[in-house]
Amino acid sequence: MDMNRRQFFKVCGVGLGASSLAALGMAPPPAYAETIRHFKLANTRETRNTCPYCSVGCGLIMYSRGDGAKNVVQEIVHIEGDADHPVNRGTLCPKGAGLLDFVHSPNRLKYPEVREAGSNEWKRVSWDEALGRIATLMKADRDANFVTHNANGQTVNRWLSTGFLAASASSNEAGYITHKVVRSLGMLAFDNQARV
Amino acid sequence: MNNEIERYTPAERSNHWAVAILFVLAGLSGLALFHPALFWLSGLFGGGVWTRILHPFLGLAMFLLFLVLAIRFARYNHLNAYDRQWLKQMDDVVNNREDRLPEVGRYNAGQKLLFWVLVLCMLVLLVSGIVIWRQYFGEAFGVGLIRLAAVAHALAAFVLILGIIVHVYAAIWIKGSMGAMLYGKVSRAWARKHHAAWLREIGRK
Amino acid sequence: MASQDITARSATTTPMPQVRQVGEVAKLIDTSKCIGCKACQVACSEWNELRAEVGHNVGVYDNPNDLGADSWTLIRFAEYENPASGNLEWLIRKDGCMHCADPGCLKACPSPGAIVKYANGIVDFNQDKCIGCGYCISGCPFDVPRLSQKDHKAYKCTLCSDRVAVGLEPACVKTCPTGAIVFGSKQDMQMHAAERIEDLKERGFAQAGLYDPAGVGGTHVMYVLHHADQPSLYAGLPEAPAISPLVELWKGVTKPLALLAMGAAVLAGFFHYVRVGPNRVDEEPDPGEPTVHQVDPSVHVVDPNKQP
Amino acid sequence: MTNHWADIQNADLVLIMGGNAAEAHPCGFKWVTEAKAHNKARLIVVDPRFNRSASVADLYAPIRTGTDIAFLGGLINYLLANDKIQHEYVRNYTDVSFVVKEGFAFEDGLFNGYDAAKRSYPDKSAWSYEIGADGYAVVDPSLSHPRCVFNLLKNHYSRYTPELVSSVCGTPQETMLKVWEAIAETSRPDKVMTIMYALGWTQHSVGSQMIRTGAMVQLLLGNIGMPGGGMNALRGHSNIQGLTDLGLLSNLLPGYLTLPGDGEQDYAAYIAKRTQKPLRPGQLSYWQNYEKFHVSLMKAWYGKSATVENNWAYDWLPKLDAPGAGYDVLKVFDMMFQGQINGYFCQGFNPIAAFPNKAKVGAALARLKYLVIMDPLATDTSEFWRNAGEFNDVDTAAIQTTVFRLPTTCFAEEDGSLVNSGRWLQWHWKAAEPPGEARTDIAIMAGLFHRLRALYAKEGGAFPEPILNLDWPYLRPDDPAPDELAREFNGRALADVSDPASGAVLAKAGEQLAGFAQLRADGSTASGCWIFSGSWTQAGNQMARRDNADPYGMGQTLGWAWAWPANRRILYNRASADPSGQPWDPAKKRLVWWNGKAWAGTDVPDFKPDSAPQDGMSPFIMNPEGVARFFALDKMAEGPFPEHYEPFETPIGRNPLHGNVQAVSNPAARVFKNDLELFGKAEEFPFVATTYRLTEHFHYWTKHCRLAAITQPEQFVEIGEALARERGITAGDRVKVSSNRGFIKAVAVVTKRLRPLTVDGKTVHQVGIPIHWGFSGVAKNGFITNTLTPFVGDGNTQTPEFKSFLVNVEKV
Repeated sequence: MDMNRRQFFKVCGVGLGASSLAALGMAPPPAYAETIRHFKLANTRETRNTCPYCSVGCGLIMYSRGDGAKNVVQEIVHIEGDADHPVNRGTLCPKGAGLLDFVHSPNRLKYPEVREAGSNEWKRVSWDEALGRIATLMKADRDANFVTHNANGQTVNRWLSTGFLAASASSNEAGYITHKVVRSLGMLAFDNQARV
Repeated sequence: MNNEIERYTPAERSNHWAVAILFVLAGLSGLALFHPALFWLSGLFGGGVWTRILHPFLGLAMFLLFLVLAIRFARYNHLNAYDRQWLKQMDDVVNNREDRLPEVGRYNAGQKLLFWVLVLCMLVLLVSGIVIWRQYFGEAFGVGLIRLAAVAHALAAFVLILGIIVHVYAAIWIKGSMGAMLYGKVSRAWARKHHAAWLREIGRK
Repeated sequence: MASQDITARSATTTPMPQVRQVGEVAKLIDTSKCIGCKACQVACSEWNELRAEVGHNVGVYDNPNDLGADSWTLIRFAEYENPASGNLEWLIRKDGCMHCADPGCLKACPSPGAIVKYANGIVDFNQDKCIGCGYCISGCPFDVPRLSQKDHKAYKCTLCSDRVAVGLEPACVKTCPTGAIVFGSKQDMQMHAAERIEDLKERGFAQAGLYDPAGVGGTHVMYVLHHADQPSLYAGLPEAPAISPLVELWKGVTKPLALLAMGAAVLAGFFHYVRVGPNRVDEEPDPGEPTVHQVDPSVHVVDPNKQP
Repeated sequence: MTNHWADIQNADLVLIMGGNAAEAHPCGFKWVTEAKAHNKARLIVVDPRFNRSASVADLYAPIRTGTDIAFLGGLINYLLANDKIQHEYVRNYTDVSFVVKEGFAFEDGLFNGYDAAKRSYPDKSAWSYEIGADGYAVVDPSLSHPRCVFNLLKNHYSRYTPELVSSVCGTPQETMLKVWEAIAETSRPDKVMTIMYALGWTQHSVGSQMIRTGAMVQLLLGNIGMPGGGMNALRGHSNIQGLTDLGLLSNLLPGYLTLPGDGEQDYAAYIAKRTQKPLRPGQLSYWQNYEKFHVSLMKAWYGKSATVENNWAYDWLPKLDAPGAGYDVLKVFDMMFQGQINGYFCQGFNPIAAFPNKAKVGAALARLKYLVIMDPLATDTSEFWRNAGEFNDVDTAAIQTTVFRLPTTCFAEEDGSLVNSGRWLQWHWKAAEPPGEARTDIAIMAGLFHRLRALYAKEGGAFPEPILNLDWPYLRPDDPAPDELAREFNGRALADVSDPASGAVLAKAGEQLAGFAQLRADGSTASGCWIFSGSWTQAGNQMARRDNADPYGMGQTLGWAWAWPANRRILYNRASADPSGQPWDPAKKRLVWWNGKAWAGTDVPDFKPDSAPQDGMSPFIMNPEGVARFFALDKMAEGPFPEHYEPFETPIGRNPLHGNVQAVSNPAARVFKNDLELFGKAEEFPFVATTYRLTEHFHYWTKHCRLAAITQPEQFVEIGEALARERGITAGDRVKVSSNRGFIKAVAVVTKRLRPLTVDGKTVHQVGIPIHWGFSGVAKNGFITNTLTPFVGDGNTQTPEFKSFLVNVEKV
């Protein structure tokens, strides 16, 4: 494959021409595709909430996919601060900014489970079975250990052998009904996170 | 008596052309990244990403084969006093007045110089290429060194390409050279004209 | 998205639209208000849907330990004993892309359109066009872009160009609990910084100042520093950042010159051929040689006109 | 908080001590940076560690953990000695002029009446005011009476000299004086300091008294009731304020009403004890309304079954035998450890990680018959029986506890209200369905209750009356709606409620009440939590209000959500005005004032709205004396004036204030015999340790969240450079930290921010130990930090001493 003069001229000419034209800015015009990513919250549904972590009580806006139509399962896709909120004014701390990963944590519990005495595993049970068994255990313990009168014969009506540790982030409504139920049972070993 | 002399063995020729092909591929892929005006060359390699992926491997392969080639030819490429005289008469060289030049051995001084330039460029390209090869060595070097290597790589490539342009042109210009590398043989007349000392030397053997 | 005109584009030699007068934006990071809470880090990752690996603690608060393809911003902590006041200072800086007016990454990038600069000052990477060479990393005076090991594409802070495009502030700005990160027009941010600097001076930081380095044409992410005379105290913030001269050499005027040189070499050969012509071996038989003559095949092929 | 988050912007000086607001409450801390930026405020941080709050402070002072009473006691001494008090405020609004009973004494570290065997003060009768012939407390406005509170106070703290305080706290004297000097400046009526504290004060064996000392400083400076002032407890959890307000504690009922003790068999006496008559003429003594709140509560709980005949179901309330807090968690876990507890419920709580001495807590749980976990997340406690190697080395097969784990919704999946630290009740809305079969806590409690009620109805059993008669009017009995419950705790009229003066009907039967002023003791109203009354009125859900208008520019936003009590944003705000009813600083600190006819202002007045200044009613209307107390009467377990006691694990082994061995540490703390033996000594455990949380994590929840795990992936401890050198430790090494109760291993963060202090002539190193890791989660697994902490609590709150104990540190 030897090159003859004509071929040689051709190769040189095309190469040189192309490169110099290109260098002078005559390259074929590139298509400028839209580079900005789409704004991901367009058409999501906004719900107001309060951060469940510390007691600053920052306002949140939760954005969920779906418009609430019957055939859509809403899923929260983004959470950010509520700019109208007079305390946090839209800001969130690192925990609050990462709330999405709390909502979608792989370690969220999904089903009632029981670990039987001595067992090394969880067994999934139905709500009915779980609540039924717990109620039976509670009643047995209450009936056996309820104290109506103390040694001095004073009316005391207390149940000390079962205790209840209430939450720190559950709502007032949950707390209120918890208190109502727990006290009606006569429980005194009742506490919450305020203590620690 | 056979009028033809073997100048390159089949192995040498294969080696040379393998390096040449890899040079073209590495060169084109490198040029695609060298200047925006040549980015279209990346299309030859399946796009920018493939160009980025292939280029270092092409370069590495080129280097390894070149290394073999260089080892084969290194002993013919020692410069001597005749070579210096040859270089001084560059004007005679370019104007085809070979009769005025000192007698040339297997390679003339220009070829020898080119050989060493190629060796140097290849080494620089290899070392600097590894330094800027992000996919495998991204964490290994500091940014200062990487920047230096990028410049060195571009510079060495530039020099190499210039050298090869000269080399290719010389092959076109000096009739008979192309055949030497294609078929391995040259005529005695060709040898006497361009490499008289070499002809005498093989005659003695 | 008028405010998102592209005014510079990597590996592109033609001019970009320049006619519309788009105001520049800037993010101002006030290190004197920053408590290093990392909300910006988390908000950035949450918004951009990034989840870095859960790493290790290497003996410092900085986690992850470095910027990454999936960690676009990072709080860096430095403990400094001020020799003048005798006080310990915990200097905390949010690291990330500075969105330079003269972006080194864009200069270094060989892939057309993989890096763009918008008229509002945002420098953004387009991973579709990124070829993964990592030149942007070498080009950056602040050591910001990172290549992903997953897809070998370069990533960095986008200044939330998707949020800014619809009139929102970047995610880190929105979340910052103490107002250490603020966002607005570059001019407003400079004015805000001036107020902050005055306050800092009044609190005894005589060298307080704004970090908006001229070496890169100014930045669209600026810092208020208590010690503006010593930016390197803040976990190695460059004192006088500029695109490295090596990068300028590599990506500057030398490139077209080199192209021209190569073209010139080819031309030189061409004209030499035209003027001097090929170097041919004489056809006379070798004196004292056998009479059988074999034509030099190369000559035979190259110049058929000379054939008898 | 007496004040609220956004109000911090009005401060001239912010003191963060016993807390680390920047770390634990960054979005609230914003208002500190706002005060600095826009009010030229200064920030002072006093803390064992140079922490994130200190990083933006104008002045930082190191202190040995557990010695804050000494620091603040010294400050009180400094203020009194240098006459840096807000005289008019102190004289008019506090008890300085009150004369204390004869017999009150303080000697050798103990107040009078101490019983060493009981480790308490059983007889506190002398800790009270001298009562005059007119039935009122005796006062001496000239402050010359030797037993007037002012002189007792002065005398008590005269021992807290700068030299002594510096030697106890390890704070360099020069730095300490700079801090005191800056604080003293706010004694000017137009200068206000706020104190922000949190568990850094609470979690000591003398935590309550530390807080009291802080409050006393604020009273001397005239900073309580002021905008930008107050004592601001930064509550830890999103609704711990609300759950405390709702009385979910052993000894409480909703709205800080209290359970009767065994001795209170008589309902009338129970009420009488809680409705104290004013101790000075013209005072309001608001608790005189106690019975209205109590009866309304019993009507909310027992409906028609609570009648005047059965004393509003008085006997259906359990009575407390244990003194003080009763069955607090330390007590209950000690009982559990002794095998006296059979069943236990953990609703959104992780005690094995959250309580001290994990070994004891784990052993206690293993003695339960059944344990019920309700949580959105897989807590460590729910798996206390799982062997997790050295993190939880237990014999699973030997643990006979049946554990039920019930999945609950998280905040995003339910409607409801939370109370923030500023006492704002804020409503939130559900955004998605919970995962799997998770249910709300409300549905779980209702489901349990119904099964129990059905069992009692069918089989009978012990004392079934309160269970069978509990009022349950909800539309869906198995899943009461949050708004039904919210309406119930607000309260409604059961019969027409009318104004006793005019006879006008205020609320018709069945209507929601407008506020607790409408509650009645005759059974005509029901309200589940009187202080929340006003949160869901006839006008609707006040907690859901979203008007953030701030007409006075002081951040009060009265139209946003709803604050208890009565939508009041700053407690004791009457004290922001001088005795004549005008703001102390009319230019910048206007909160409430007397407009000639009534109290008005930027906030809801915390006062009788029509009581003119000349009537002489004092601002602290909840107290029978009408004024704030320096002298705590018999309300505190350790005595009326805070005194410095060493942590139970003290690095110096003595109390530099007095030689009495009984008074080294809090003589009235909550401590159990078997735990006393587990306290370590400085010879074996030479370093002072303190535990805390980090801004990147929330307790033991966020180790389940990837984004949080990324920002702080692995357990570490912080040690100073000097200690690291001494022990051959470099940053990133693994170290073993051990106390007398166990050990943890973690990565060492070596820092300049923890420096050795000179205490009592000795060099004391402090070690910082964050708490967030455990044996499950997305973050790297680690040890439970509370393996190390001592099982001892404050004498009043029973809060464990997580903040100060002794450890040893070795390189692994």
